[in-house]
Amino acid sequence: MKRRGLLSAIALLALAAPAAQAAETVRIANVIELSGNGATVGNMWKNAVEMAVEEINDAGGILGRTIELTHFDTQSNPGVSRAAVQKALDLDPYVLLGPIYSSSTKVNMQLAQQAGVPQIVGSEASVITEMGNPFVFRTSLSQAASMPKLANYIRDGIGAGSVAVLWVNNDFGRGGRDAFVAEMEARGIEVVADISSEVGQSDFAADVVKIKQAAPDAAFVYLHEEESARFLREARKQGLDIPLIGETTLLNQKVIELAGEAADGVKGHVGLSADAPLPSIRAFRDKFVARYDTVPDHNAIKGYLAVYAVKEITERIGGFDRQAFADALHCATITLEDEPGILIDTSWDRKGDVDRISFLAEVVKGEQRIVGTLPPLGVGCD
Amino acid sequence: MSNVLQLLLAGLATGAIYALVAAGFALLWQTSRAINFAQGEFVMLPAFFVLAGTEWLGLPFWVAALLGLLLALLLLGLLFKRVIIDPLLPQGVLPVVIATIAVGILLKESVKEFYSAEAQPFPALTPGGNIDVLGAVLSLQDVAVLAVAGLAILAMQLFLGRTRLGRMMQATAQNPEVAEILGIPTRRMVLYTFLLNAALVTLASILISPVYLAKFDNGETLGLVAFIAAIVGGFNQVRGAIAGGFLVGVVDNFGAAYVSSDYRTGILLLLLIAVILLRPEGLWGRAEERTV
Amino acid sequence: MNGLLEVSGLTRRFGGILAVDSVSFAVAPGEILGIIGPNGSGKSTLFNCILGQLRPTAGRVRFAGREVTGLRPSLLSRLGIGRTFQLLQIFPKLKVRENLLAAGQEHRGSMLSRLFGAPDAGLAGAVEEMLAFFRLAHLAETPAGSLSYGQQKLLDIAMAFMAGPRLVFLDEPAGGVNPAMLAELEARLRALNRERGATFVLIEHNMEFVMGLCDRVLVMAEGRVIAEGTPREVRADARVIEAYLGG
Amino acid sequence: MTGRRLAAVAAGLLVAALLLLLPLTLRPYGLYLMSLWAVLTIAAMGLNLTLGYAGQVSLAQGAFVGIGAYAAALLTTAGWPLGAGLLLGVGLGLLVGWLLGYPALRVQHHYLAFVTLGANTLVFLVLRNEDWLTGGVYGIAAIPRPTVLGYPTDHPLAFYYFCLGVLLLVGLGLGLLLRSPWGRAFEALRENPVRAESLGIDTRRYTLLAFAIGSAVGSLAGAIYAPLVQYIDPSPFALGLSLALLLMVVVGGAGRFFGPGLGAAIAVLLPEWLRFSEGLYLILYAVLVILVLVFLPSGLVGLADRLSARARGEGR
Amino acid sequence: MAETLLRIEDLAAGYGRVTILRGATLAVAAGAVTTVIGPNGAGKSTLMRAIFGLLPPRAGRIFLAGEEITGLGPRELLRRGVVYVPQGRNLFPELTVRHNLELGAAAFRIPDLDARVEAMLDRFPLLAERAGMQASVLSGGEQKLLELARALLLDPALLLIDEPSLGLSPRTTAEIFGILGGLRDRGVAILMIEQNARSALGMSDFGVVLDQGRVALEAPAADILADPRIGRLFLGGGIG
Repeated sequence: MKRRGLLSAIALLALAAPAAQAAETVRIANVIELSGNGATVGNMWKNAVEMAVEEINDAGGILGRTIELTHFDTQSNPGVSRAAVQKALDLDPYVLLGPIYSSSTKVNMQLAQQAGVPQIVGSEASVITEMGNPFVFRTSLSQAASMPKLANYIRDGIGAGSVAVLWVNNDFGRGGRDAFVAEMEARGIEVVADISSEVGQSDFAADVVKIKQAAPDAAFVYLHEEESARFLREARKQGLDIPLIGETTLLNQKVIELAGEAADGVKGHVGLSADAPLPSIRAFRDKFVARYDTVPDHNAIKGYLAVYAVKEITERIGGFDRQAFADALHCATITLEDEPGILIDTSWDRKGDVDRISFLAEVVKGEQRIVGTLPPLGVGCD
Repeated sequence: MSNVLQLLLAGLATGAIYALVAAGFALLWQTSRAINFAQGEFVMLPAFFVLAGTEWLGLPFWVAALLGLLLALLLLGLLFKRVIIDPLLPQGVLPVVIATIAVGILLKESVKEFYSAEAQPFPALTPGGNIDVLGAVLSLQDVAVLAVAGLAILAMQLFLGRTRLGRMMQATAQNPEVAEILGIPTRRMVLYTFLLNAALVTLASILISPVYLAKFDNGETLGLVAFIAAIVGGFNQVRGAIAGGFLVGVVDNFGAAYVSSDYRTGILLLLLIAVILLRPEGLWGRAEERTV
Repeated sequence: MNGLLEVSGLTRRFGGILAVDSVSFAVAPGEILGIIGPNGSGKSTLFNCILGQLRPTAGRVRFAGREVTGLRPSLLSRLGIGRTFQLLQIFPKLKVRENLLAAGQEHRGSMLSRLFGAPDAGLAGAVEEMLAFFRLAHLAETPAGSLSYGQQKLLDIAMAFMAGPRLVFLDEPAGGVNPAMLAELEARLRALNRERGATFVLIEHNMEFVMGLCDRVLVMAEGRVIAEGTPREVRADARVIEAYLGG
Repeated sequence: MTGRRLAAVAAGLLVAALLLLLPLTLRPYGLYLMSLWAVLTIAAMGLNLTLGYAGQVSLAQGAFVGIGAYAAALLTTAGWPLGAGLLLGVGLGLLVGWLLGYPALRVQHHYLAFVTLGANTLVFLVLRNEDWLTGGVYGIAAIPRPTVLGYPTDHPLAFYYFCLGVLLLVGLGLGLLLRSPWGRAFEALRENPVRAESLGIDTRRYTLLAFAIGSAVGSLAGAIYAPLVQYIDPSPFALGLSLALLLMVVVGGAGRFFGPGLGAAIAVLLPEWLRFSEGLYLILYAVLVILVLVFLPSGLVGLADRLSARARGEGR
Repeated sequence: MAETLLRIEDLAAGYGRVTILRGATLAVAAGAVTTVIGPNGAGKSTLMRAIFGLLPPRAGRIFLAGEEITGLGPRELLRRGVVYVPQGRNLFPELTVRHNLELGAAAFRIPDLDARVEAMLDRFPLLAERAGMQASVLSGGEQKLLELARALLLDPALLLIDEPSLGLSPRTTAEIFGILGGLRDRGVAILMIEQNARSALGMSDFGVVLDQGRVALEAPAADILADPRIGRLFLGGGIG
């Protein structure tokens, strides 16, 4: 029983760590996937965020205040992410960054909303900006925004009259699949096979057989990186010779590395890419490689521009008022002229969704090539 | 038709791996009444031994594979028996179940922490390329998996049935008390089955990782499916477990293709529950004598 | 004979072997019946068939005029048939008092009343009585597992009596009990029989114990009853000696 | 004897004071952890009844937490009070737990572990796939917190006291249950089922009851978990939670009344203590489980008993 | 009395809290058959298991040809020429008859093991006919025969055999006893436990009566057979 008392005493020490905040700093809390399945994407984001913060601090901070950055690990687990956001909010931050996993964001965004803290996330699931939360903002196109672009490409670029959809059965995959199927219906393209697969699924023989049986003109593949690689290998093996179309993940460098030559020929739509033919992105890429010795992915770009968006908007409102920040970021447009750190001209709408140009890409000989640039949807605020 | 054949062949290739893992599982049960809930993680781990050998130490693949086998024999065979099973088995089956669950978590999290949380590409055993079997496609890797796993199962059966040592191990499994009376060093025989299991999971690991990539959480599904295979086939007979492995591989593929991909895992689980309730000794198992 | 228990034509087959072959007998109230026989003569199988552990292949068991063939042990217990086991069976981690309470609780009140603890008050008297009768009172709050073997044996029998059974089957009550304790055990059983009219059926290998305690003895060999009578009669029966000494 | 009782009362008062007063000093994150501890303790107490007291292994407790959470989430988001969700969750837990008990009448030990493990995954698949009812992978958001006796519990501190209150009620109820003849019958079932049956204890019925009640308590925990996190989807209720709950029971001490509370405290707080070695905590936790199994079969509560017994022995 | 091969002094053994053998003293003569009889629970099988090192003795000592073997395990005893055939069925049902036979010596480095197996099969043609079949198909008597043959593979000096007649027909029992008699004639000492007291003592040289864990009588077999107290032993009243 004595032991229990001791436990609680330790608990007290662990839980009640107050944070004194110096007057000349502004705190940004980064709640992100540092371990678990999402460690790769989370660390890309984290590294880029750190790089941006350092640059800004070196240049005098935001409105003269130094950014104090604290990281919290979600362990890629929604429950933990909620605890992490709670812990981050206990520090009374100006803005929250992250997380990337949609399932985590959905669990914790309510907390930030209740605390009135703006939260800039890396998630793509459509539902996040559809719950009427005035404090949540994206850094990348939502599924609702990217699927129309992809659908147009399938209709106009590929000329497909029928498609198969293979998706991973979690909120990411399901969200993408739902948005995609709606766009197909709108364009009169028939979805002839609608196949779910498990997270961590290893054997895709049955899935490929089902696609072959349906004989579509193209297949849309919306899986996580490893499962994408496993699928591509099986598809290559069974000689599935229709265009395989994907979103950002399918064309990711990791997939190319894991799938090898089976990834060649995969086409799709990419929201952000370190290979984008823009001088600002190229410069960012070089800086990142110099500092971390790896090529940044789209998650790095998202984290980097999130920090610069905080700087730009704060300077526009001229103070550190969270409500004013959230109001100002809605319907804001930040161009490279306003702030070069934004890397690519970006607009936010009333719901917190972003709009910007995006790219068509293809995997050629183990490399992602940008083959076209798509204009913004231009929905914005009016 | 070629689709059916395709599913069958793919199911058999995966099933061959399950059979290896399930056979080791059944061996452990037979000789020591030890249930290994970490068997899936046992399959996941050796691939990382090999990767550590090639990536960190710069060893050639085959040397690294040998090193992986040695480490597996040591850690997953000897140490596992001495540290986990020997002290806990006298307390009953349940503590062993719980302890091996903990071992599974330990292995999984250790790989994640000390190697990587990401899936890793793993060197293939064969050159890329496919062969055509009556309209169905088999990759050379699949052929290699089937051939190597088949040979390993055959070799194991020959070893158990045709060598004196193998028969002593069988005797220990079938009736340890009598084996003891005949002077068979039963404790050493039990240790050998742990080593054999370690060798089987290493082989499975090296066969499966080129296709499925090496990842810390691969064991979750693999272990579950191997359990199902062992129980459905027959827990107390290596032959039953092997047959169960192939059956489960095939059922999984056909179930996903023709029944439901949403409930893909559910189909296997229902099969498992049905077998446990209706024929607990397994489809090809031997009914264990029960004393009242 | 007006039987409390009537067994007729009870048969149990294992594969091709008749372990129990058409056994019939009756037990009168207040009687102590011993069942003896060489190893493998079918005594334990007979017990198991009567007591619901094994389903008989053929035959019937009637208890107090009611057919009880193949009923589950818990039902038999609630009808008034108690038993002990060959290797003693207690609840080692429960206290002695809790063992006795557990043994009596299902015989009083309804399932729901048990949830609210109703039977325990009613059982308190019976528990104290058993503790006193078997001289275990000083151990009432001790976990049963830490009692001596002999004390556990007494507890085992006390548990069988907690429900106030009309008939108790004892499977090798003297097995493993040291000679000093054996006398105590015999005295307790005899007292239960004389003072409370308890009826016993027992399997036992210790012949002195059987001959001293039983009113009547049934001899089994190869699944059949080969002799029946008072201990004196049975002891003098040439067939019985043959059965034990073999051909 | 009186000295021991005095020590127990003092320790109890200390714990009660900590549980009541410590939270006043905590920020929302600490309160969240304490609330989570209360919820997990309830779920583990249910499993402790099934596993620790009645000796029936279940690897499906996480699924029952899920059933309770969904029942509460669906009803409260549809405008019903949480009480209705609690009732529905507990009712479903009783029913499904009772059904899950049937395999235990046929098979035991590892077979039972596999059956319940399979059942857990089946429940997960239903929660995920039947999205007409459960919202599927999208989950259920904006789960309101209850108003208890006129007091809203939106504030973390209020909700913590609500959780603590439920924990106390559940603890009281289970404590009474375990001291009743039912509890004795459960223990008899664990200790020696054959003997229990021969004494008139209907082992079939008590086995089913042990599953039903233990599972229903798990569902009750789930029904509080839903308003605690305010958003649920199927993923937390997969096998991992069941395994975690099992380990909590074992580490704390299976069949010990205070075992689950201690086990849950370690599971919740260990990652906090181990912040210096981020990510290592699961590894250390697994090692701790193995050490407890090998060296302390009665869990940490058993260790505390042993230590206090030794201290008294030396004092004399 | 012939030369003593095995001597047991004041041996006690049991299981758990129960002591079954409570200080037994007896001797087994070389080249002779000694049969132990006694009521159930007298400690006969416990005696044999304690001799063969399967149960740790709680007291007492055991000597083989003058050398102390107390507490040695089966492997050491087998090396010293002691073999044990327990009661009941002790084969490996899924192995063939030949392989079951071979396991009688497989655990020891014996260069001519194959030849010994062949020789043993020659000696028991009934087994040779079934050499390739699974042991589970043998009849009860054939199984006992195979167990006996397996025990002989190591050329034992002392055979411990527990209830060979259990579950066998009288004719088969007689055959097994015949084989045991033949072994004795070849110089193998046999310590046997039997329920079939009369026929066992009939073929034995010496008899030992065990009662309540102690030796009640040790005498030439014929004397015991003729003793009228034997019937009482089994039916109560003891012997002393």
